Amino acid sequence: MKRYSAFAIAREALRHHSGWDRAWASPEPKKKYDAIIIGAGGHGLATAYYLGKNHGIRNVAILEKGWLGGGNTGRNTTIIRSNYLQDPSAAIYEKSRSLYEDLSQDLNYNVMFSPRGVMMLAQTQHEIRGYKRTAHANALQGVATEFIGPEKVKELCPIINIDGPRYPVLGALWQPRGGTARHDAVAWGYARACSDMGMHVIQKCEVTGIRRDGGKVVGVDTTRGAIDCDKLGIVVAGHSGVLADMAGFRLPVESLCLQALVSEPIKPCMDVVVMANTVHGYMSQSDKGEMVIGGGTDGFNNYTQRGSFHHIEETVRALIETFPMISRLKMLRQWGGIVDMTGDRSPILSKTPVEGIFLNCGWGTGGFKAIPGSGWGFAELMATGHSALCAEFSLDRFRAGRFIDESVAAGVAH
Amino acid sequence: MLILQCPCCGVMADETELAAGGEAHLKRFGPGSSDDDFESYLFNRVNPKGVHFERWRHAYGCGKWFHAARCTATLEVFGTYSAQVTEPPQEIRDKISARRPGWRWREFG
Amino acid sequence: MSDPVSALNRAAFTGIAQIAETGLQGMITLRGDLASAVVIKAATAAAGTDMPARGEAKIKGEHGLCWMSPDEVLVLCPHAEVAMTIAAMEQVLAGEHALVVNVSDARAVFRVSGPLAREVLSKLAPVDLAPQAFRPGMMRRTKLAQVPAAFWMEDDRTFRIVCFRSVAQYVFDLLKVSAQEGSEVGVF
Amino acid sequence: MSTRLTGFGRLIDRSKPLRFTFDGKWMRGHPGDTLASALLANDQMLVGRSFKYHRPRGIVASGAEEPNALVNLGKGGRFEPNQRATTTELFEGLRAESQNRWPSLDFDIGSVNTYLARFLPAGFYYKMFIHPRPFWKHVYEPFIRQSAGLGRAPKDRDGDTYEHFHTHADVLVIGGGVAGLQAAKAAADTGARVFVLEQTAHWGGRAPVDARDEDRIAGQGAADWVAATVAELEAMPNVTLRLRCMGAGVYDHGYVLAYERLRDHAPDATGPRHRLWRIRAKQIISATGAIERPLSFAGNDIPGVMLASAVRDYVVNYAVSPGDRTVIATNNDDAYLTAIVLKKAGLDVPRIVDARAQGGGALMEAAKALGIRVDTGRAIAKVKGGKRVTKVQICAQAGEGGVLDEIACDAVAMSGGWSPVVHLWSHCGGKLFWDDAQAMFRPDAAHPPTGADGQGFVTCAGAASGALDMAHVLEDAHAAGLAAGKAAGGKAKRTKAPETTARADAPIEPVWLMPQGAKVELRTKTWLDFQNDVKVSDVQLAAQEGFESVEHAKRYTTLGMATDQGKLSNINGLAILSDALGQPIPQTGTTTFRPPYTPISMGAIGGEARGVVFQPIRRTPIHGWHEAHGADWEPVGQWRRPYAFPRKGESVHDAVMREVKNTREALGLLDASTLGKLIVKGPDAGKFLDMLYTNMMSTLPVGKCRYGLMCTENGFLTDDGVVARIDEDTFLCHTTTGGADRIHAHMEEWLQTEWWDWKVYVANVTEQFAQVAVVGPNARKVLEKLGGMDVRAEALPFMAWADGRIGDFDARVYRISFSGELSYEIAVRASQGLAFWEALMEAGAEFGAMPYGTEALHIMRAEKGFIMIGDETDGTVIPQDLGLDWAISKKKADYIGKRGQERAHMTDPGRWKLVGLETVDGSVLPDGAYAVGEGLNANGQRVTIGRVTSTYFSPTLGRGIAMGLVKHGPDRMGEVIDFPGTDGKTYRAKIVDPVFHDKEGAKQNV
Repeated sequence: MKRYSAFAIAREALRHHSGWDRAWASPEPKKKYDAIIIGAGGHGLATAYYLGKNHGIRNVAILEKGWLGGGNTGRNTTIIRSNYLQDPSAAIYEKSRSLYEDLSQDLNYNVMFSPRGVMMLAQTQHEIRGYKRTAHANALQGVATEFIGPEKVKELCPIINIDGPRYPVLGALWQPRGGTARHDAVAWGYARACSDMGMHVIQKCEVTGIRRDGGKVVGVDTTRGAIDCDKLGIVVAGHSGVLADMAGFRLPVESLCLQALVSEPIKPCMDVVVMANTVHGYMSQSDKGEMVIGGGTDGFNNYTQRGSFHHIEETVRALIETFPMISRLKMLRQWGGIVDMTGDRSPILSKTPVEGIFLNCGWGTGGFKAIPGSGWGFAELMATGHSALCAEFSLDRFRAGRFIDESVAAGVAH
Repeated sequence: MLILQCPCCGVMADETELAAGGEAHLKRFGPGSSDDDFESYLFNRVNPKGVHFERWRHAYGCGKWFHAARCTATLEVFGTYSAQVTEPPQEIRDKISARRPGWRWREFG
Repeated sequence: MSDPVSALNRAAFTGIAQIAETGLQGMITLRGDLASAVVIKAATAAAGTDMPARGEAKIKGEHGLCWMSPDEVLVLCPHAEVAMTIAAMEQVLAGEHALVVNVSDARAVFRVSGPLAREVLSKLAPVDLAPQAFRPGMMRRTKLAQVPAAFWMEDDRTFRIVCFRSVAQYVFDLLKVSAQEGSEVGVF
Repeated sequence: MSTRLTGFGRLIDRSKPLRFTFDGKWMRGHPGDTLASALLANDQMLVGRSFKYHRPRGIVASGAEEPNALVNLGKGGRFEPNQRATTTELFEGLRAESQNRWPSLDFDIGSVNTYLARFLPAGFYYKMFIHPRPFWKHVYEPFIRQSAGLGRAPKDRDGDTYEHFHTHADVLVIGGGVAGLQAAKAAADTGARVFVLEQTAHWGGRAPVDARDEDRIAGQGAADWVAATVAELEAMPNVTLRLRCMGAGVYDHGYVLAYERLRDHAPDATGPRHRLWRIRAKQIISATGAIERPLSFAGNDIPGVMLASAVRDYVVNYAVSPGDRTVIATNNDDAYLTAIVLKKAGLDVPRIVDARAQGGGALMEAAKALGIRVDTGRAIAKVKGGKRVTKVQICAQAGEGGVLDEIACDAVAMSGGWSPVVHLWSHCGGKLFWDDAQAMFRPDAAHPPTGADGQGFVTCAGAASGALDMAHVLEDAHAAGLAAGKAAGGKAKRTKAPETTARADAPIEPVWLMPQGAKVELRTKTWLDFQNDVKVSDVQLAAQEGFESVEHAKRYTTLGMATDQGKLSNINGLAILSDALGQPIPQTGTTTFRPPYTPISMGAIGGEARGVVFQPIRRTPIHGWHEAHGADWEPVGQWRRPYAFPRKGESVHDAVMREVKNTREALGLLDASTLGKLIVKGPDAGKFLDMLYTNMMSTLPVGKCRYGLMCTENGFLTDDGVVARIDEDTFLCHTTTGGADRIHAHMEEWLQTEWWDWKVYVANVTEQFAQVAVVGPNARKVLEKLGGMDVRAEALPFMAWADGRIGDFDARVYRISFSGELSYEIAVRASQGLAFWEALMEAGAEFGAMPYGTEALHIMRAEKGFIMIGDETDGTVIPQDLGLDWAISKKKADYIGKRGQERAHMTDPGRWKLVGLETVDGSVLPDGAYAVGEGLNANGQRVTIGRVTSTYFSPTLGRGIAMGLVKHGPDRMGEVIDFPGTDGKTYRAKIVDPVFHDKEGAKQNV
């Protein structure tokens, strides 16, 4: 496969770029694979990538019912941070964040990871206490964060109204190495790398059934025929319940619609990512210049990828209060994605009641930032049967009441 | 933006007047119940892509809870009904069978 | 004895409609089986009006009955008569499973009047307030912008709005914004 | 050049001049002009720079589809970037400024990109800037960010106001053209309640411009018919018409957002600037017309190349000629109208280039008759020019672009056919089908978006549904209106569509590339997306690299992702992609249409919710007094509670210390009105509370109080408070401030959905009462001075309550204490709350009465080791963790949370438990600090064994005190553990009993 570089571009420019090959192949499914991953989103592709890279398992197919990266990978607000409170979360999100640091070089694909810094505003005494608690936890978890005062907030993000009449900014939890990346590029980069390892990324191939022999998985039925496998990874954010139903078990998961929107592009005015949880809204500026805004989640089960507008209203009015200048910007586009929410709002990375089937789901509203770490840990779990990164996220924690609840510190889930 | 008729006060309620309450017809398991039963009562959900039975509260209205039968794939509403029942009433079932031929019924409670 | 004061002490504003806090109104929550003869007797005797059907408000001056939910009516009476009225109601209800409680001071009441009153409210409530859809005699519990509220019409151009006392200032400010000069809509 | 003509101009009022500026230069226009038409009238064709290559950009269109003419508008609190000149009505003093150029529009440094274009193909940034790692964030990205973006960021606070409006319609017609008006008429005749929305300031849509001389609607000319029909509709009581109101989005269950621009054309008028309509419609008719497509030929992005329909609009509507010599390029008959109009306006049309071998129908003959030369089977090989078209080269459409002829001109009018505006149809899931004959995607009536009843609720009418000539438009619209009216419950009337004249047009011939076999040198100069600089070669590259899904190709090339959302580029790009993949267009499919149709202001979305009404602030009856006495506020939910009452020159911290000392030594008053108060009444009330609370409430004697804990079904502690038994079947439950509404809802939920046969009623009386905590050694003295009921210990012992009078006030007095001091919590009617507070302050003056805030409250409860919901609890803590086993009934078979607390993890002896913490040096432990154990966990993180839940400086003890949860804590009294701070220091603290002050509780029980 042709390596990407400025020189390659210059060389191709001379012949009108006629020499570029496909970023990923488009093969016909084989009869059998060592492992099948259902879902060619970021998490599924990353899992396949690390199965090959870290564990030498390359006879792998990634099945995608639509087009790769077309689910939540291509619909999120691209925020990357690891300033989580609970140890298991901090571990996997920080692993993920650190992998993002080198991902472009590792994949030879510019995923545009930009550690521009993420701040979570504290606008009540309760939030101050919560974020100070998180800062203390992060220090012991090896996550670099600090609690900063309002002046520093203003200095890092001049467009914030820190003495807003209703909720003055009292400080913030600041993670300088958090940031954003180009969401599509993450999926495309992994897909290209998987394809390069000889793995099969098979798009427009919907799984219609899961075949078991007694308590063990033996393969899947798809719209492109039956395919056998020894191991099966289900990585289908939003549709996990549907797949689990095929495999014959229920999940502690509900599928809800999460919304986001972007403004028209403007010249750079905001170099950091800001999350304001008291008023429920977060915002960053993309390289194109659009203000990227995350909205709320509907309270009811929904598979339509169409959300309810009042959540957009609530988010926008909150952000106008925090960033008065956006009042005269315009909303260019809004969209929704289906996220799966678990009983404790933390993900599930786990073996399942069916031998050979592994489950990666429940990332709720926070999946994008976790892609490399999730892939790394989940691949380890699938390959070896154990992963320290995944251990605490097992399916049986609900029965034991062993929650990983991120909402406790300052009511911030993800 | 859903609009549901509250069976308690008859109002066609805007989604902003309602509060969603999750899956309906869950059977409560208390002390003495098995780990399995208690886990599925608290956490495991049908979460279907299709016909769904759910709880709503007319929060900015009469304050009453009620049930709705709704398709999560199209948002079609088959009907709303009393919260004081342990499974969907017959007329709701009939409506669903008519609108979704071949719909696979499950046990309730 | 210090005089009781309402939340905004009868504040008023005039824009495309007239807004006024109307001062203290006696309000008694009655919860019970609304089909029970005893409950009906207690309610109608206290208010001097008929029992309201679902979604109705039967108002006579400072007296009235508002249908709140299948097991709740709101009894209106002059603020000074609340204690007396409650005592009378409890007598009638003796032995009946019912709840009678004074909520007069937990509420604030506004009047929005004028030909554009329907428009002022339509800016805040997700309710069809066209004349053919909402008329005097009807009762609606809903939300005004971000807080719960209930209202009925005294006549075709006058609303009575009830909200919680703690948000009286918010609701008054909302109504002022909605009635600001130059914001006529012209649909009703 | 482009100029103002003497003839035409149906929309402008020549009698009145208007002055405006563009890039600081004064220009003139007329009322009725758009900014775009006025700019053209002043020969300002160059209006901006493209996104990527900073190429010169001119006005292409005349409406919402315009991709290029975006300006910074206004100044200060009225400044707004990215305003579309074609939809901006001109007003006196308007200030516009071009965007995305530096230092000037004419000379833009960024335009070097255009020379690097071949090095910057689609997706180039995914392939480069990879090494060295730090360069992306610090070198490449900042450069890219600077050159990207369009308008300037606003700086000032918005000077305007906005509002929402809710309304309900039987039939909502979106689009006020001929189709919309006819559909509205038909629907209104059924008696339905009809709304008609038109995004521009004029009714009639394209008809007044595009109607042919011979066209007659019901015997009238198009413009007359429009005027007459509007008048008719205005006269109908069941019809509402709105101009400048755009259907922005269609959502589920018939919910529509409409965006009304009330003051954009008259910024100085009073009233809101925008109004966002939230409409619930039973039926929606999308009569949104169609948008003309550009043709793809080399140099089609050079200023002066415009849509043929737009050229027509500027001449007929605004009396503006885009150019003196205009070459027409087309693949259908409509462009001939433009030629004819230009000719009539006395302008030169040197050539009509028709890609169709056979050329057009009747219109072609008409054009020829006017002496215009028509070349059929021909194409534009290339447009020459820099900031303005100078000439075009002609070639055979069938060939590869060999130049046959060259024509000097200063404008090119192109028409590639029409695309129905199906956005609103598609927002909620309406499907499309490809119509080969008309070369367009049309709404598939068999698969409409469906509503709550599962039936379709949107219909497209007229051009929006693919009907292009007048006769079809009217029939289609009439049928749509009738059907919608009926579906919405109207009465069917036997009405007919008005008569109109038939046409003899030649069919369109799809042309996706000009010439058909254009070589790569041409394709790299052939634009699809003018704003985002996406060229034919870019889409072909995407296909070549495997970005075969239309969504991939869109995201890889950014085609259609500009502020016009691909209104001009999507279909052309789709066709190029399909061709590159060797598959028919329908197989490629379209991208998803997302709201809004065109961008809408954030201000409008936020509506009235700004400033004082951004969010409700809940006020207690005593709120005003606190404000007047300098309270330092703390938001608690939507309430604001005084955190402390600092005096002049006193720091908040000092004020808190003073308040604690004064309360412990003399008399403190706390406004406790925000505490939740719930009445629970009925024969089953006791049984119900026994399920709700962990402890036994049914045994509470009348007249007594008991502290209780509430858990969630998961076992976690969720609220606490004092319960008072009022009579045999009535209880009053106090909740936390945040808990009032939550716990009320919690109670109703269980009563309505689980135990609906239990006889219990609940009422929330929180706001009926003002509640004041009278606390401190002098508490009884002040009450006795006010006189009234007997408040002596004998009459009113600790944990009892009584009704009576205090001074002039009816009061209910609770002997409860959250501070450990002698304390009375007194509830009076809210309407007398302020008077009562003032009476206490006055009478208490001699006893040292002072108000205290929430922080003093917190410190005093911590000194006593009382837990605080939200501090000691965080949603994962069970009462057993907090040593509250005494408040958990062992006798009860069940309570909410009991089963959850039996789960393995909840009974784990290793759970962290509540203890007191004392720093060895008396300092204050940092908030939220964790205690560390030995070594690292499996993920290399420090092992933790506990954490601080509350920490304060105690003025009473003169040292730092804290509470925390520690592994095996209660068994480790006296042990010293380490709390690493974020300041680099390690804090050492001794594990002690959590009750620091008055362990025996002597002070509160006097």
